[in-house]
Order: sequence, then C-alpha cells, then structure tokens
Amino acid sequence: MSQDSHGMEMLRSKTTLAEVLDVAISFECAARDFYTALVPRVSKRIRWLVEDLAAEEQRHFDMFTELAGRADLFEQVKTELQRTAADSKFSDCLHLPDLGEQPDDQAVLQYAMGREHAAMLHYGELADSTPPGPIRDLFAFLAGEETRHKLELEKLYYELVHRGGGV
Amino acid sequence: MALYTPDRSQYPAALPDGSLEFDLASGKYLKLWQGPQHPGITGNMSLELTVCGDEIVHARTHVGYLHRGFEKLMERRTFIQCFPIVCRICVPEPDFNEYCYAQAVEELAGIEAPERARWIRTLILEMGRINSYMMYLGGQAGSLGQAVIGQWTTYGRDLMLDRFEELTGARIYHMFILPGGVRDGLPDGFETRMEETLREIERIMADVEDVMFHNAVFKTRTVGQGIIRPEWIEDYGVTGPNARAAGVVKDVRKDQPYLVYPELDFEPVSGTDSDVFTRADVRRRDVHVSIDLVRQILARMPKDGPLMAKVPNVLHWKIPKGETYVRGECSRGEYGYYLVTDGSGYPRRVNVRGPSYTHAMALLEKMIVGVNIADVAGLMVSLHTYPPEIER
Amino acid sequence: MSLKDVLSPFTAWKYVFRDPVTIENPLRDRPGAARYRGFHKNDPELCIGCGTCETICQNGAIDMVPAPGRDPRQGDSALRPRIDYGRCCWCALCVDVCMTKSLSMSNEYIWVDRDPDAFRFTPGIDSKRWDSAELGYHRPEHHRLVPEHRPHMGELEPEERIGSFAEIVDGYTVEQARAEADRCVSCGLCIATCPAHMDIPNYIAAIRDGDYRHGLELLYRTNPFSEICGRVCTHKCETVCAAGHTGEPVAIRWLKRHIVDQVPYEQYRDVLAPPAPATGRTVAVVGAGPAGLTAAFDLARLGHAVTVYEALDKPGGMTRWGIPEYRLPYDIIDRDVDVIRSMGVDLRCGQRIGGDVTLGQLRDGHDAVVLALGLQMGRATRIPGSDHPDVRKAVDLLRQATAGEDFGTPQQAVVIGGGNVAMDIARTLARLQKQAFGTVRVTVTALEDFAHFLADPDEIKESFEEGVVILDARGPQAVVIEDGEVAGLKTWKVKSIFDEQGRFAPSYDETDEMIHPGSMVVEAIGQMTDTALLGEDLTEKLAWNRGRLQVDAKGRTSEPWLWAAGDMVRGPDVVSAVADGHRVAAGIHAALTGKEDQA
Amino acid sequence: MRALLDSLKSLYPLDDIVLQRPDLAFATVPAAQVRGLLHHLKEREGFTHLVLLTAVDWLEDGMFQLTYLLHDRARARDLGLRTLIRRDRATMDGIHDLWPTAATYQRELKEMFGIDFPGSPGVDDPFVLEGWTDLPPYRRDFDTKDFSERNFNHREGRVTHDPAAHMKRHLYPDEA
Amino acid sequence: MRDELQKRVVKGPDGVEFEVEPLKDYYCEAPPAEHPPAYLKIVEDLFNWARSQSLWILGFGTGCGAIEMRPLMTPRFDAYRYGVQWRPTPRQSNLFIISGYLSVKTLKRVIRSYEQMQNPKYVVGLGSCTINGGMYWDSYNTIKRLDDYLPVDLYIAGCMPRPEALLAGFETLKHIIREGKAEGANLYARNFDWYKANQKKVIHDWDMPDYNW
Repeated sequence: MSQDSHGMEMLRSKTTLAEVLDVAISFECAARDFYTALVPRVSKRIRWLVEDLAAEEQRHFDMFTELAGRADLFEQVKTELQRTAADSKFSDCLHLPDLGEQPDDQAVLQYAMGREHAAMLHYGELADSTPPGPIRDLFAFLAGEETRHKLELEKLYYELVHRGGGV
Repeated sequence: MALYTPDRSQYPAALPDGSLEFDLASGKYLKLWQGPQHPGITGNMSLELTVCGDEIVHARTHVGYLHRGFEKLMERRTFIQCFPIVCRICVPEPDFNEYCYAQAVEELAGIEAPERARWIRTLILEMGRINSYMMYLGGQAGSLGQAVIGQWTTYGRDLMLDRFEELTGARIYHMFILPGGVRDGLPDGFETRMEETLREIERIMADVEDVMFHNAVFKTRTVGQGIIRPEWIEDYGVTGPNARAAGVVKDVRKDQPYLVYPELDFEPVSGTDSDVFTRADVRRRDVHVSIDLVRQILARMPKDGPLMAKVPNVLHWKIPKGETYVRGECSRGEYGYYLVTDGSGYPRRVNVRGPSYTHAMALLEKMIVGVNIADVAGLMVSLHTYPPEIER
Repeated sequence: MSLKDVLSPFTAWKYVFRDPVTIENPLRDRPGAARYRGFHKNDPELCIGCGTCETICQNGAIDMVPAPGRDPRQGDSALRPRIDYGRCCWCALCVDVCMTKSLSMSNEYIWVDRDPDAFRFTPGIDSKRWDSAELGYHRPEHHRLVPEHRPHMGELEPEERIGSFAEIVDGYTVEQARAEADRCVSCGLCIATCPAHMDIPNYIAAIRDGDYRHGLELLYRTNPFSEICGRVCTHKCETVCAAGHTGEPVAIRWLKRHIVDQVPYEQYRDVLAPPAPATGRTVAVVGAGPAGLTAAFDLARLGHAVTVYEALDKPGGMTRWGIPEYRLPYDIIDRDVDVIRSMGVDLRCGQRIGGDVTLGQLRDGHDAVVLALGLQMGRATRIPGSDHPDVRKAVDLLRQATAGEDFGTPQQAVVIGGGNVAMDIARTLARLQKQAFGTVRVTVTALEDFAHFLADPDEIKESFEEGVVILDARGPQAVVIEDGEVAGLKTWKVKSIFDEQGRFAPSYDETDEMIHPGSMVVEAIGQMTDTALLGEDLTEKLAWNRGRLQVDAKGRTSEPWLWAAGDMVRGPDVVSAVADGHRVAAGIHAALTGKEDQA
Repeated sequence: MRALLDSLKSLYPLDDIVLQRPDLAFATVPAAQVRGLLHHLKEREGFTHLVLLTAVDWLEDGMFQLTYLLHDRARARDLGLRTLIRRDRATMDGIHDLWPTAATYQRELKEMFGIDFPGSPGVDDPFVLEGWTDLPPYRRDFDTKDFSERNFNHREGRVTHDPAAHMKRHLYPDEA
Repeated sequence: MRDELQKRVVKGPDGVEFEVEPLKDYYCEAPPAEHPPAYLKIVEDLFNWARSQSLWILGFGTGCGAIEMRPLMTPRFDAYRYGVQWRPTPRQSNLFIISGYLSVKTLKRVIRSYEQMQNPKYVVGLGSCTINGGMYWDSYNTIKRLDDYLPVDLYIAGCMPRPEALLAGFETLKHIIREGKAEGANLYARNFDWYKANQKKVIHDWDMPDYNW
C-alpha cells in the first residue's frame, strides 16, 4: 500500500481538476495491470474473481477518462456527489493478507477490499484537507467511487465466505 | 255448510275397488289440467282433473317439473359439497334441509355442534317457519280470491328476509347451517332489529286475523271444506299442522325434541275440525308461537362460545359406514333426512322426506274427489305443499 | 258466522291512511348486508393459485387460469381462479376454504348482461365495480374448514436430550400422522419447490389412506434417501405450503419420515422393482454422499455397473460426517445406503481418489465418471488471531465427533456463524460439555439478526432450550489471545445487514464492542470443495463458472467423460443433492444409451 | 327400544341390529318376512306411521336395500327395517294395502331404481321423469355427469389448469 | 303418446260419433313468422317505447327464482310502478322469466307457453342455471344452456337474483327494447329449425305440434 500512499501525497500538490483526474486514472491503470498480471498466478477455479476485479478497475479507468474529456466536468462531479456511499466498516475486520504464490479466492478478495478501503480513506482525507471548491468535490467523488466498489466486494465476500459456500 | 249440491245423475259408477269408472269418450267427463302454468297451482306442478260438470271425479297429481335429482347429485359430492345444494330442495323454507343434513352428518361422523351454534340453528329454523307461514297465509287467501292478504304477509316476510340477510348473508338460500355448526354469530344490534320486525309481523298478523279469518266469505268457502278424515292420518302419513288440525297433537319439537327445544317454553297448536279453515287457523296461531320462540331464543342464547365443532379437513372428510334418520318439525310437517354412509368421502344415499311428498300426492288425490273446481286451489293450498320437496 | 265476520274485513280500509312500505328506489337504497355473499373479490397479490377453491366448488364453477403478467414462482402457481357465474351458487365455500384468505365476497349483487358468455371473470384481475366494496362476506376468523394446527409431536425434554446424542423427536404416531396428513389440501404447490420434485400430495394421501407401501413406493420414485430426508431435509416445501398462509404449514418432512417408519425395513426391497438387465456399461462415482449415491442408485437400476469410491471409511457424506447423531442417527443412514447397495452398487469406502487410484484411471476404466465431492472444507474468517490452533472449523469438529475422536472439549466455546452448521456444532459441543463438565457454556455469534437468520427456527428454539447462548447481529472482529491461549472473541454490533436489493451489505457499529470469553473459537461459516484430486492439468482443462465446475443442464462438465453433481455444483442441501444425483444419472444414461437427443 | 327389539327378535329373524339413537333403531329382516313384520309392528306395536320407504343400491354386492322407516307416534320412536333383494331380480311385495301412501313410494322406486312392486296402483306410470330411456337414474351404475355431458350442451370456452402441472411446465419443463 | 292425443272416434253425449285428431284439430301448425319493423323508424321507435313500458310477465314459476316474484309484485318492491306486472296466461304476456333451472319436463311446457305468447315477446333468464347449468351442471334432468332452446334477451346473475336485481334487469330490458334490439322472437322464427332440433334432442317424448300458438 505504501506505493499508493506515496501517490496520494503526490495528489495533494495537484491544483487543477484535470491534473487530479490524471493521477487518479493512473492509479486505476496500475490496479488493472496488477490484477491482470495476477490472473495466470491463480488457479483456474478462481480466475473469474481476479478477472472481475481487473474488469472493474478498467471500468473505473474508462469512467474517469471519459469524465476528464468532458467539458462540463465540474457539473458532472456535482451531480455524482449526490449519491454518496457510506462506509460500513466491514473490511476493517479483515487481515490484509500477503498475496504470495497461488493466492486463494478469499485472499484475493481481502486484498482487493483492502486496496479499495485504503483508496477510500485517502481520497476522503484529501477531501477533508482541501478547501471547499471543485478540487474538494472531485476528491469526495473519487472517495465515493472507491467506497461503492468496496461495498460490492463486501457483498461478494459474504456470499463466498459466510453464506453456504460451494466454491 | 254446503251451499253447493252437485247433480250426481251423470256421476260415474263406483267399481268394486272404490275407484270410479268413467269413459272419457262418453263426453260426460272432461279432462282439465290445472298447471303447471296456472295461477291456481302452488309452485310448478300440475293436477290432472277429470270433471263431471263442476265436480272433480278423479284427480292425479303430476310432479317432476322441478326434479333435479338431488339425491343422485349428492352421491357424487363430498359431505361438505352437499351442504350448499340441500337448501335448494325446498325454496320457501330451505333451512330445514341444512339442519337435517348437518345433523345427520354430525351424528354419523360422531361430532356435536357447539351449544351456541345449536341456539342459532333453532333461531334460524323458527325464523324460517314464520316466513313459510306468512307465505302460506297469502297463498291461502289468494287462492280464494282475497289478494290483499298476500300483499301484507309478503311484506312481513320480506322484513324477516332482511333479518336473514344480515344474519346469514343471503335472502333465500342461506347456506348458514353446515355440518359442524354455523358460519357466524349474530351481527351487532340484531336483537333490536329482530324485535322491530317481530312487532311489525304481529301487527300484520292482527290485520290478517281481522280481514281473513273474521271474514264471512273466507269462512263460507273453508269451513267444512277439505276434511282430512282421521283414518287418513296414518294411511297417508299426515304430519304437522295438517295432522294437528285434525286433533293429532304431534309435534316433533315436543315429542322428539332436538336442538334447544327442550329448553324452550311452548305448546303445540292444534285444532279439531280438520277442515281448510282449521288448518289455516292452526298455522296462524303457530306464527305467534314461533314469534314467541324467537324472542325466547334471543333472550336466552349464549352470547359467546364456539360456533363450529372441530371438523377434519373437509376436502378429505370420510365418514364411517352407518345410517340414520334425522327429522324436524317444519312448517308443513315432518321433514327428514335418511342418510346412508359407506366409509367413503361421499354419501352412499340420501333420501329426503318432505311432508309434501304424501300431502300433495296420495292425500290430495284422495281429498280432491267430489270437490268443486273452484275450490281445488284453496284445498290444495290448505295442505301447504311445496312441490320441489316432492320430487327433489 | 256472525256480524263481525261481515264487518271485520272492512278494517282493511285503514291501510288507506298508512304510509306506503314501498322502497322508493330499490336500486339505490338496498345495499347488501355487511356479510352479504355477493360477487367475488380476490386479492391477486395474496392469492397463490393453489386451486383449493376449485377443488371444493361443487358446481365446477371455478377454473384456474394463468394471470396475465405473472409467471409461476416458488409458492405461487401464477394461476388465479376464474369464476363462471353460469355455475356459481354463492355458497362461499371457496371463500371459507381459501388458504390465504385472498378470496372474499362483496355485497354487490346486480349484474345484468345480454351475453351469456360475459358472466365469467377472474376476480382481482378483471376489474369490476365491486372490487373496492368494503362490505360483504369474509371468512370469519373462527370459521375454518381446514384445521390450522399441527398435532403435537412427542420429543425429548431439553434436560433429557442435552446429556446424550439420542434422537430428539419421536416421529408421529399413526393417529397424529393421519391428522396431519388430513390438513394437506393436495394443491401440489410444494412439488415445484422440492428440488427433487417429490410427489408430496400423493404420498400424503397414502398416509390418509393408510397405504404406507404405496407411500414408500412414491418416495423411492424421486428420492432414495427418504429415511434421511424424513429427518433432516431442509423442507423448503413447507415454506411454500398453502396451509402455512393462515396456519401452520403441513409437516411434510415428518410425514415422509412417518411413511418410512411405518413400512418394515425388510419390505423395502419388495416395494422396489428389480434393476433392469445389465447393459455392460460401467460408471464410477466419486463420493458416497446423497448426490453420488442417488446417481449410483438410478444408474444401477437402469442396469449399469456402478462403483462408488468414498475417501472416508463410511458412506453418507455430509449426512453422516456433518449432521450430528441427535438429528440423524447413523443407523438411519445405513438403512438408506443398504437399500442402494442392494441394487448392485459396488461401494468402496476408504478409497481416496488421487492417491492409489487416480481420476485418470477411473476415466480409463469406466464409461463415465461422476464427481460428487461435496463441500467438506470449512472457510475461515481470517480475522486476527484466527490462525491459532484452538480456532477450529465446525466441519472438522463434526467429522471428528462422528468418528468418535477426542478433540479436547473446551469448557467454554464461541461459535462464529448463524447457519445450521453453527447450530449443529454448538449443540454438539453443548452435549460434550454436559457429559464432560455438567454445564453448557457455548456462545453462538451470528452476523445476521434473528429476522434474517439462516438456521431453521426449530434449531434456534431447541438450541436455546439446551442452554446455548445465541447472539445475533455480531460481526467477528478478532480472536482474543492471552498468553498464547485463546481467551475469547471480539465482535462488533451489526447495525444492518442487507441493502435495498436484499444483498449483503453489513454496516458495523464499532462503539458496541463485546468480548465473548471462550477457550475455543469455532468457525462455522461457509464451506468449499476440495478439488485437489482434479490435478492442475485437468483443472486448467475444465471450464469453470465463478469458482464452481461448469456443468450443463444434465450435470456434464466440459470434459465429456466427467460429470459432477451435488453440493459442489449446487450448494449445500441434502435434497438438492438428491435431485442433482437424479439429473446426472439421467444425463449419463441418455449419453450411454445414445438417446441424448431425445432426452 | 331394547325390549321391543328383543321381543321382535323372538318372532322374526332380525339381523344386523343397530341402535342408532335411543329412539331410533335399524334392523335387517329377510324379504319374505317384511310384510308380516310390518303388519305386526303396525297393528301390535303402535308403529302406525310410515315415514318413508326408500332404497339403497349396493352395486358391489349386487343387492338393493329397501328401507322401511316406521314411527310410533305414541312413544315417539322409530324403527328402520332393512331388507336386501337381488339387483337382477328387483321385485318386492308392495305394502300399499297396509299404507295407501306407500303406492307413491313404490311408484318412485320403480322409476328411479327399477324395483318392481307388482300390483301397486300406478306403479308403471311415469312419476317425475318423462320420456326417460336410460338406466333408472338412482342406480349406482347410472353416471349422471356422463349423461349430462352427453345430452346437454355446456358453454364452451372453459379451461382450467392444474397448479402442480402448470408449475412443472413453466419451472422445470425438462425434468422427469 | 298419451291416449287422449291419439286420433280416435268419440261418441258425444247426444250419441253422435265423430273422429277427433287432437294434434291437428286443436292447434294451428303454421310455423312462426318474423315480425317486420314498422316502415318508418320513428313509428317503430314509438312502438318500442310503448312496448318497453308494459312488460307483462307470464305467471309461470318454472324454478326457484319464482319465489322472488312475490316480493317484486307486492308493495315493498312494487314492480307495477315500472310498468311490470304478471299475467296468468301466455296470451296476455310478453315477458317470460325463466326463473332458474329447467327440467326437461318443464322445458316442454315452457316451449308451449312461450309459443303461445304474442309477439313481440321477450325471455329473461334468471341466475346461473340458465347461463351454464348452475349448480345442476351434472344433473341428468336439467338443461344447461337456455339459449339452446329459447332466444334469451337478457340474463340476470345470481342464485337466485334478488328483486332489486330483477328490477335492474327490467330497466336494462326496457333499454334494449327501446333500442329495437330485443329481437328474440324474430330470432326464434328465423332459426326455428335449429331451435326445434335442439328441443327435440332433449325432449324424448315429443307429443305436440312443432309450433302452436
């Protein structure tokens, strides 16, 4: 996670919306590449999970890219902010596993949740420490996106690990 | 008092067996059909009259116009499915079918309707009796040309139908007494409204007494008419008011008391002359007995308690092999159900014994001989018969 | 005759001065009474299309017709009663018998039409002017034509049963079973919900008729594990039972058990027709659980030579190793398995595939191979401290309990989980504690609140009776370890658990923290399959679907010779496993006999 | 009632006695004894009221059961006499000389069950049916539903669905 | 066929013998004819208005439903005020109320009564039984569809319909008549053979002329 933290520090210095988004896009890009690289390392049985994660990061990547290209970026962020997601703190209760060779599905999920969690926290912090204005709104928006993604993963985690089973 | 003496010169000769010999081809006799479409017939039945002059020399009752084959239909309906159809056997007083059938099923199935249900059943039967008599009184007067009585009694009956409607949910076919108990209790304020209805009916009955019974025309046409001879009582199985008017003081409610009749205070009404007038008068007085009984029931019945005995799932209800006969005293006499079960989910055989079966067939055919054509309707009505219970 | 008789009739003239009794406007002034039985109403949302109204209608006035815009789903046939007013007699038996109280009657009674075919309508679907009428007949609460309560079944008192692993419930007596069978209205809604589509209404009818042999025959048509399912089936059927809407659902599971209890075991074989002549084809089944053995049973009866390989030393799969004895005595499993074996199934226990015998060998030696491995590996929470040796998995403990191994019964234990497995291990531990220490000290912590609990209500009730403490809505946070020993479990309160879509989205209240003391923490959460025996090559070759082996509708994997069935593809449930066994057997039979296209 | 049944038993071969209620009993008597017993009951025992005369078709046994229900008005009690006659030779002596009204019952039994009572007045005349050509309708082997479907038109367009079959068709069409 | 309907020689009271053939002598066998509307529509409308104002019911209680006729014709519901009254003979009536189920035996009398009624005439079916057999759907002795045997102008649902429902039915019937759509009698004449075939299919002892009026 240290690499991400470093990236976050980097963000603090950015002053325009486009700059901030650029950095955020690069994060998503890195995450996508990470999961894509993980695919061949896991058993075929759980490959779907990693592929799903990569696809999700790709979706974020696409979304941010599209956003960056829009003229009404500011308005867009405003609207998106209406649908904020609240953190449920489920992932707080999880160990962050060390993704060694051949990680299993639970480990991958935990890792992914941890990633999203950290991103959520950092974007949140950035938003808090930025004076009101478009940049702050953008940070809040990014935090919301990460939270939403994390919630999705939590649902999956529960279905996989806590309920019934079958994998 | 016989104002009319027929000319018997043309009368047919009696054969050794007592029947009369008449030759239609002789032209002395005429076949006259009264019914089924005829204003002077009760319900849908017909009389095939052979007349000589104005006098009936021979009569046959024809029934079957209302035959629906209930006894057969019941054999292919489950015990609960029979419950809605039985009331159709007697339109003006359907509740006896419901009671007798329910009681017979309960007896063979070994269950007993709860106390409160039995009070409500009695109430319904007495309400129905009042209705039946009211209808009869209008018919009896109407058959002798006095239409106004029917205008009043039909109104009184309709008020009672309103009470039926609020209690049972229907005007004519109540479908309220079912094997196991009754559907529901009395609605709120029923007693008050019933008392109003009873008062109105009493008022009507007072007028009926004045206008119909203290009436020279009515008396002239009914006193001494249509006498049921004592030996006919057993020969033709005469029961109910017809028998009581002949001095045979038998009333199932007293002799073989059922439901809550043992707890009620009443005396059977009877007469001695056994003519049309006496029979009408017995029924008129019986209305007052029933009004009194309804009051007693409403005053004394339990207000709480179960209304249905525990019955098994009615969809699979099977009843052990057995047979029984359940009777009740309806407004026309003995109403009874003979029920045979064979252990299956369907009745093996049901036989409905309605009082009209004998009254309107063998008895009527016997009584009507020698009567003036104009008196046929009055005589027939005086037996108080309802065709659907004859042929079922 | 007197002068009075001449004069008295003239008193009728007084009516000239009376107010008329005529109703001024009969069409307006005469609403039906409050309980008038007028035209029908039906609440299509409440109605489940069970057709009981049609059954009871002596007039054949009711047809069950598909309601537009509705599709059949569990517990609702999507049929709705269509009433023919060319038949109806307004007796309201349909209202009285209605299982959901959806049918009622309005106090409206006027309907005039020139077209005789117009008098047919589906209440609640075809809109009518009386749909909103408030008055009219509704079944009075006390008035019931179908009994609403189950007969009481005898069972061991909590004090009695907690000290041993003896079976708790007595099963129905003949009288009780008939009374319970009597409550069934034979609507058949349950059949679709039962994974094995057992012929429930008819086997219940067999109980009413006292024809238990016929009943057993019906059971075996769809389920060779009636002894087991009669005791531990998840009885999803009962959740959709029509009787459950205004009363208790019919105890279908106990009735099934009653049939097998009533037929002497020696006669079981007579009920079943002998297997078909040998086809010369052979099938290997891996795993002797309900799915594998059902497939084996079906295939053997069709004349194929079946060999079943079981890794553990006794057959039954999770029914033996996962379900405690007090719920399912082991000899009951033996009875079901022995009947299956008597069909000529070669059952080899203690033979783990992947060891001496490999899957490849099975493939080479048989025409088809069925994997029915089950879900025998427990999931771990992986919360801090969960790697401690005294943090155990429920499935492992239950397996050890069945094998009679001593795993060191803790004085005080905490169970994580809210499903039936959690209840099983909690109650097993409770019994062991009672035997060892005389007191029960087991705490169960579940994520779900009681309103959304996964375990059966009966299990919860019985656990409470046996002194197990169940805390709902607690999210495990960490295993508390003091001096290297497990000391308890730390949990947070779960504020809410599901989102609007009904998907899991727990939110925690970290201010409400609890420590549940215990020297052992048992994880009884999800389970998974151990697919190691496939080997890497085969794993890579096979197609997968979200972590499960991908199979087609008949249970065939992407490798034509390999089939899979049971919990490993369907999720954990005995009767679903049975259904899956049938499915895969039918698929294999069709494939082996070349009738695949017709199948 | 018991005393009456005991005394009757000494005179007539009564069988299958059921005391249904304290005031109602049923007993079976051979067909040949029916008239004698009825006469005895009417003249000696006070059972003067013929409540009903009807039949039950025991098709499986090939027998018709005739039930004579008598009522003793004075003592308010009933006695039902059963007698079994063969379905294929359904003939019985009439009792219209004991109770004239019995002729109506006998006429109905002839029409609805096909049980003959030779000599009973008007026994062959149609009673409720007119132009009837089928089996006597109260016989168990007469199927009224089938007859109704064959002889009368029912309104078309009625079709119903069995819930279980309907759900099978939609939810799991492929499974056996 | 009954004796009195057979062709035979009769000796009168005066001793003179003569031949009678009741089915031919007493009835006119001419088939029914359609009743054409008046040449001018306004005249026909006037006729229809007049017809709608006097519905005279034949007093023939064919089944259960007849019991509600008494309340209807007595002061409480007082159908007379609506131009509705009952008449004792078919010759005076133009409205036949089939009050529910019809046994085959009654159907025969109903057909005769109906045919004796004067044109234009109307038939109203009361309750389930006239529509599709009602609760006697499986009875061997009742017809199931009244419209197989007689032209029905209107149905009133119920078992049995209440007086109020009958009054609603009368109002509807009046409306139909005024619109000139109560064409039952003409329908009967037009499809006479079809009706006769249906009638004869269920009435097995057909011992009356095909049409008598």
